[in-house]
Amino acid sequence: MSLKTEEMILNMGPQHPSTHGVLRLELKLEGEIITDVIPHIGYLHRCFEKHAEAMTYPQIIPYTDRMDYLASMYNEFGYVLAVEKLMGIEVPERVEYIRVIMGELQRIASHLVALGTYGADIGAFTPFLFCFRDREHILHLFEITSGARLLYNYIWIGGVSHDLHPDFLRLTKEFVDYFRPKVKELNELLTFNQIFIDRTANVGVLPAETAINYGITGPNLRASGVKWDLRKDDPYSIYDRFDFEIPVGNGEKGTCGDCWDRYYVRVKEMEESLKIIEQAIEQIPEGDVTSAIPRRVKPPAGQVYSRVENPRGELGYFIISDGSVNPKRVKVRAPSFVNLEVLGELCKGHMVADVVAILGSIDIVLGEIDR
Amino acid sequence: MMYDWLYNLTGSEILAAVIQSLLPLFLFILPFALFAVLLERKVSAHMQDRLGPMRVGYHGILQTVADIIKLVQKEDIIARDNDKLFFNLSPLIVFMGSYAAFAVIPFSSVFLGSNIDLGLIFIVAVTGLVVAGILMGGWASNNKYSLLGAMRSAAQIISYEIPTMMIIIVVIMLTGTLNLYTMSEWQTSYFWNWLIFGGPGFGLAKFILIPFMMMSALILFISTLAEVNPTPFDIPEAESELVSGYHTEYSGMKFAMFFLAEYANMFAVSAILSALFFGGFQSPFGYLGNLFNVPALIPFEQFFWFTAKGIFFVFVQMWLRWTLPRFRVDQLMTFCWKYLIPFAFVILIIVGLITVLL
Amino acid sequence: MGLLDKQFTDDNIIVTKVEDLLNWARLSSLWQMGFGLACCAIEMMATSASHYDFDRFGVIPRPSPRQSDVIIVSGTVTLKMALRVKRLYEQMPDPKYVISMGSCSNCGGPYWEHGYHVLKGVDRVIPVDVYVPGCPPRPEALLEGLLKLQEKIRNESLVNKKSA
Amino acid sequence: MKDYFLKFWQGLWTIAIGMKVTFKHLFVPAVTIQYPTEKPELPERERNRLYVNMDDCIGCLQCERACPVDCIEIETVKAVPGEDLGKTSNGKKKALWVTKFDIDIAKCCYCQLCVFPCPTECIYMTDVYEFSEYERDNLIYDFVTLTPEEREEKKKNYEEFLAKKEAEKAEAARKKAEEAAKAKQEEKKEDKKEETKPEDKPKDKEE
Amino acid sequence: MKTPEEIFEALKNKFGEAVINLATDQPVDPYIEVAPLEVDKVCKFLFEEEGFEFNSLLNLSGVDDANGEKVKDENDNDIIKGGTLSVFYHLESTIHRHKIVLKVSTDRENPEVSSVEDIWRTADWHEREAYDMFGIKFLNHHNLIRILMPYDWEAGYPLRKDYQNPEFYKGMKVPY
Repeated sequence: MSLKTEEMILNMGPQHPSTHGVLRLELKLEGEIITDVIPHIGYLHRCFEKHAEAMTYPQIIPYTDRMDYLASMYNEFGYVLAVEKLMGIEVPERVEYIRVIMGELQRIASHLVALGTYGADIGAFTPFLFCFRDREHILHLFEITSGARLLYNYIWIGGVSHDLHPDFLRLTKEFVDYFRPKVKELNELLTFNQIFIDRTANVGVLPAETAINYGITGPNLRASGVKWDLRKDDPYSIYDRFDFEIPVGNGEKGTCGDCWDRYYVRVKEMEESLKIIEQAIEQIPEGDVTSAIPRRVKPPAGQVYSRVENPRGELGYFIISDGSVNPKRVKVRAPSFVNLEVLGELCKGHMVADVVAILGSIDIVLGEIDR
Repeated sequence: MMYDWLYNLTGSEILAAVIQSLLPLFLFILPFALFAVLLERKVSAHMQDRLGPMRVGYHGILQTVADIIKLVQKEDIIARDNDKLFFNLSPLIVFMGSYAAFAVIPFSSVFLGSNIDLGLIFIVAVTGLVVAGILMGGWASNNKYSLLGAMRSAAQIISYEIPTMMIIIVVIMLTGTLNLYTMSEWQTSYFWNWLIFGGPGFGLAKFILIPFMMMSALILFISTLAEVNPTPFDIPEAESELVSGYHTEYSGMKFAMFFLAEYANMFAVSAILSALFFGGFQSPFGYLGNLFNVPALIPFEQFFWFTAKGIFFVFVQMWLRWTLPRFRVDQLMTFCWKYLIPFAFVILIIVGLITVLL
Repeated sequence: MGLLDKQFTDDNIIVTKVEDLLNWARLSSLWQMGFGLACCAIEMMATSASHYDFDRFGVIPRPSPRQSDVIIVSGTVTLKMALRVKRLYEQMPDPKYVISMGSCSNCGGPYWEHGYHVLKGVDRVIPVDVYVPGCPPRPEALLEGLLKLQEKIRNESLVNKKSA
Repeated sequence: MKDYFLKFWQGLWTIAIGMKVTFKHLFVPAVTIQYPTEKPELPERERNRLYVNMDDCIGCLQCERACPVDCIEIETVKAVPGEDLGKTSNGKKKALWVTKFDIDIAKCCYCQLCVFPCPTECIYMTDVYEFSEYERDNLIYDFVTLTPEEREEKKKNYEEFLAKKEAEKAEAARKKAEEAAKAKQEEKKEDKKEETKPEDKPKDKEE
Repeated sequence: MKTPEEIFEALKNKFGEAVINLATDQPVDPYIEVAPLEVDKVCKFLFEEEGFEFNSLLNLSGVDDANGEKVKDENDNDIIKGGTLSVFYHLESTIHRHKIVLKVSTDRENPEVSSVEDIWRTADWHEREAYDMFGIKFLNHHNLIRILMPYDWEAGYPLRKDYQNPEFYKGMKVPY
């Protein structure tokens, strides 16, 4: 006599402690086991592309900040590279170094939030607060230079808005030395904790081929063993001058490409970013940062697709300009938008608690998904 | 003791018995629960390099008083298609279940709820009642998350009662009595006479027993902890998965009852553990009363040592709560069935052999 | 308000004394509903982190609307989300307050002109008690908004409800 | 069997390390800044509330054009030649009365794009962050230093000035038209004598 | 590593008139124009062919070319009649490390493009977004519904240049 179990639909609704913002997951459950997950997005659709068509090129930069609000320095970096590629502007050396330092600091800050909220999703609340405490130091660095804590409008087309603060380099050096033991402490507290390993190893395994077919990029792709990082494979700006490794998941605690690998790749990436920042601080030349900023930005008619390695994956800007001051169309290839599609496939056969673990490990930001 | 004194004060047995069993509740446990909420927030704050409640009274002392008065003012929402009877009954049963356990725990040689011989069995039975309350609450809130939370908590509490029972049998084998009061008396005052160090009296048995007693104390602590749902085991009200488990739909005073019941349970667990293994109200270094031969001082000293041990174990629970991530439901079950029960079983057999041979 | 729905006729000493106590209790334990929408949610999380510590004011993030007193609308309220915000507000038990945090929830913020999917201000859906400007507001600005809300609760009176 | 005990031992060991970390942090002093009592000192490039120093503002509308959110509304009135509007701090002569300059700080996205193009640097961002309100409308700041009557009066006397100029222009035009008409009458008198093309002359007069 | 010209030659002689031309006039990257209803065959070929193996679709974006003529409709807001909507495909091969851009243009009145969803799974949401924003219907897409806008939004397709805001949506005033 087979027990007739009727499928239960559970809505992890737009307001839920662990959906990283406003994402609705429609889970089809058999008891606790999940048969299907359908993500519903669009709860934070703020019409970025419509705004981009109504603004001049420099005025779009504050809006690019608000797309992936955890890594806004890198959004500006990507957008500005695209426009400079279209207009063929050469940027002074000092600006390139400032952009790399700011980008890597932003990568550490974004990973800290990702790891902190991931710990909170699994249940450990203390690492969440440790990560935010360390992140405050980075926010202070951004604040003394650009004036804002979270959304900066700092990197402009052809340069940066302010030169570095006089004691910025000293404070960054201090931060790098302060932060290395803190990563070790985070590892002790969470990464190698047996309960955490049980909760994340062999959960949500993403094989390499499906990752590439789904267009997954960033730490999620590298955790599945594919060594693909735009800073090395399609170098932009001056990343080819620094030597740093690309951490790749190798199934240390479970199969390769599971939640634990995605988490651990981000921890090692933070250490790599620290190395880049140290090298950049030594080699930064002097010079004027606002010399190459054009008075009026009026690119020639044409289209460009340029991409950068955002902390969440490959962030691409596709800009079509018709020669006037406003762009005709700006399409953003948001990494989280593409990474979220694979959630349905990853969660089949897992339990409700695992959906939270898998969603946390993909590390999505809703501002970027809904644009 | 307290009962006779109350008896000749009031003249009727029933009144004396009622007052005697109510005393631990109002005099000690309710104020302790209020204090424990504040202690939890302060401990968790300082563990996370922050300060915790500061602005309400000096260093946040009145914080929980403010919480309770605010919860009294809150609107008591009962949704239209809730199961009214069970919805209102559930917090009462959970509150009752966790507070009834204190009737049997000896606070000090003089001050004791009710000195019944079946102490331990009564405690296990009453904490079993909490499961019924949680199931009622989960079912009656007519909310998918609460139902999931209630199902999980039923599985968890019932399966963790088995290791608790096994360890209690081990303790009974050694002490020969179920009555908590005689058990505390038996472990006389100096700490090497405590059961965790093999109980009073010298001899080969005591030294062989020590490792097993430590293991069984650990297992008892873990399994009674699992019945009270702090973080490593807080699957029923898993904040990040099930919104807040079975008490999602509760607001106002009903939620306050769940809230206080949880903290009372925390103290109950640590009181049982200290009564069984750490000599209940016995002081580790003998009594000042005997030193200055003022016998009236002893009950107060015992009461002090009892609360000191209780608060220490409550602190250990909070310490665990703010460090460890959360189990998944099936891992919780495998941990209980594949690790705790086999270990408890092995200890049961070995201690049985020791008591028979030596 | 739950237990005290009865109408009071006039202000006498007992009422004002009890009133201060009730107001003090309500304002010193405002349980916030953990409800973040966009960039302001990150600043709200930073406020409850170690550097600025919401817990000092007695504010705990509660996951479910049933146990929360104040809903901090932090981020852009889009049309699709506005219905949910309204339902969440209705699910909260009665003495409830709303802090609208950030330009987007104050009046649509940077998206007021071309945002076809953005609700121009959360006050079109739920009544707002305190508007905290900023994009995103600093954690101290949010704390100052909370202090303003506490001031408002302090001089609320039982007799004429929600007069302040 | 071996990994059964190994996992049990590893579980206990890693939990113990984790607890050591949190216990160590019990004695680390808290990093909290107690906001209402100790206010943090902010860096000087801080970007919070906008402030406009009105006596430097020459009403050039640069900031209004640069703002992506269009939250600055400015109305200016040309000054009547006789009036003296005083000088800006760096000595530039002011020519426009600014009768309306309000910034809707609720809409502002604090991006500082308006500060850079300002020729006299009169609009800049202060580090005041405590300005939350109970009413949404108090967030619309009006920076003009003139009282409302003065603004009306400025507008009024500019209209009068315009009207006066119109009147003069109209008069001048009328005078010119009369001379032209007189000149035409003399020509007509001579033409009547010579009687050449009569039909095109009336056409000129009608234009 | 194949240059766009080689790819264009290979496609030209494989598909003939389905592949229209290789536009290299505008700055930065050249793109190949493909007929709208054959785009899935071209992409299948590019995905499986030995020398190409474009195994990752970077980006699929709808564009409103707004090249129709402006005309006033009944309540005097201008509507673009005629003209085309186009879709850009950015493909890349992680094996050979080369990239190519395809462009497809359909007419504005009933835009139809065949879906590439079964070749690259990531195209599923990109196409739904293009449908949601521009109204481009992707043939045999398994679940073509709106993705960003509310599911019951009937006030047209927002990213078209001639989009007008509806006055009310479920009792909430939309314009400021």
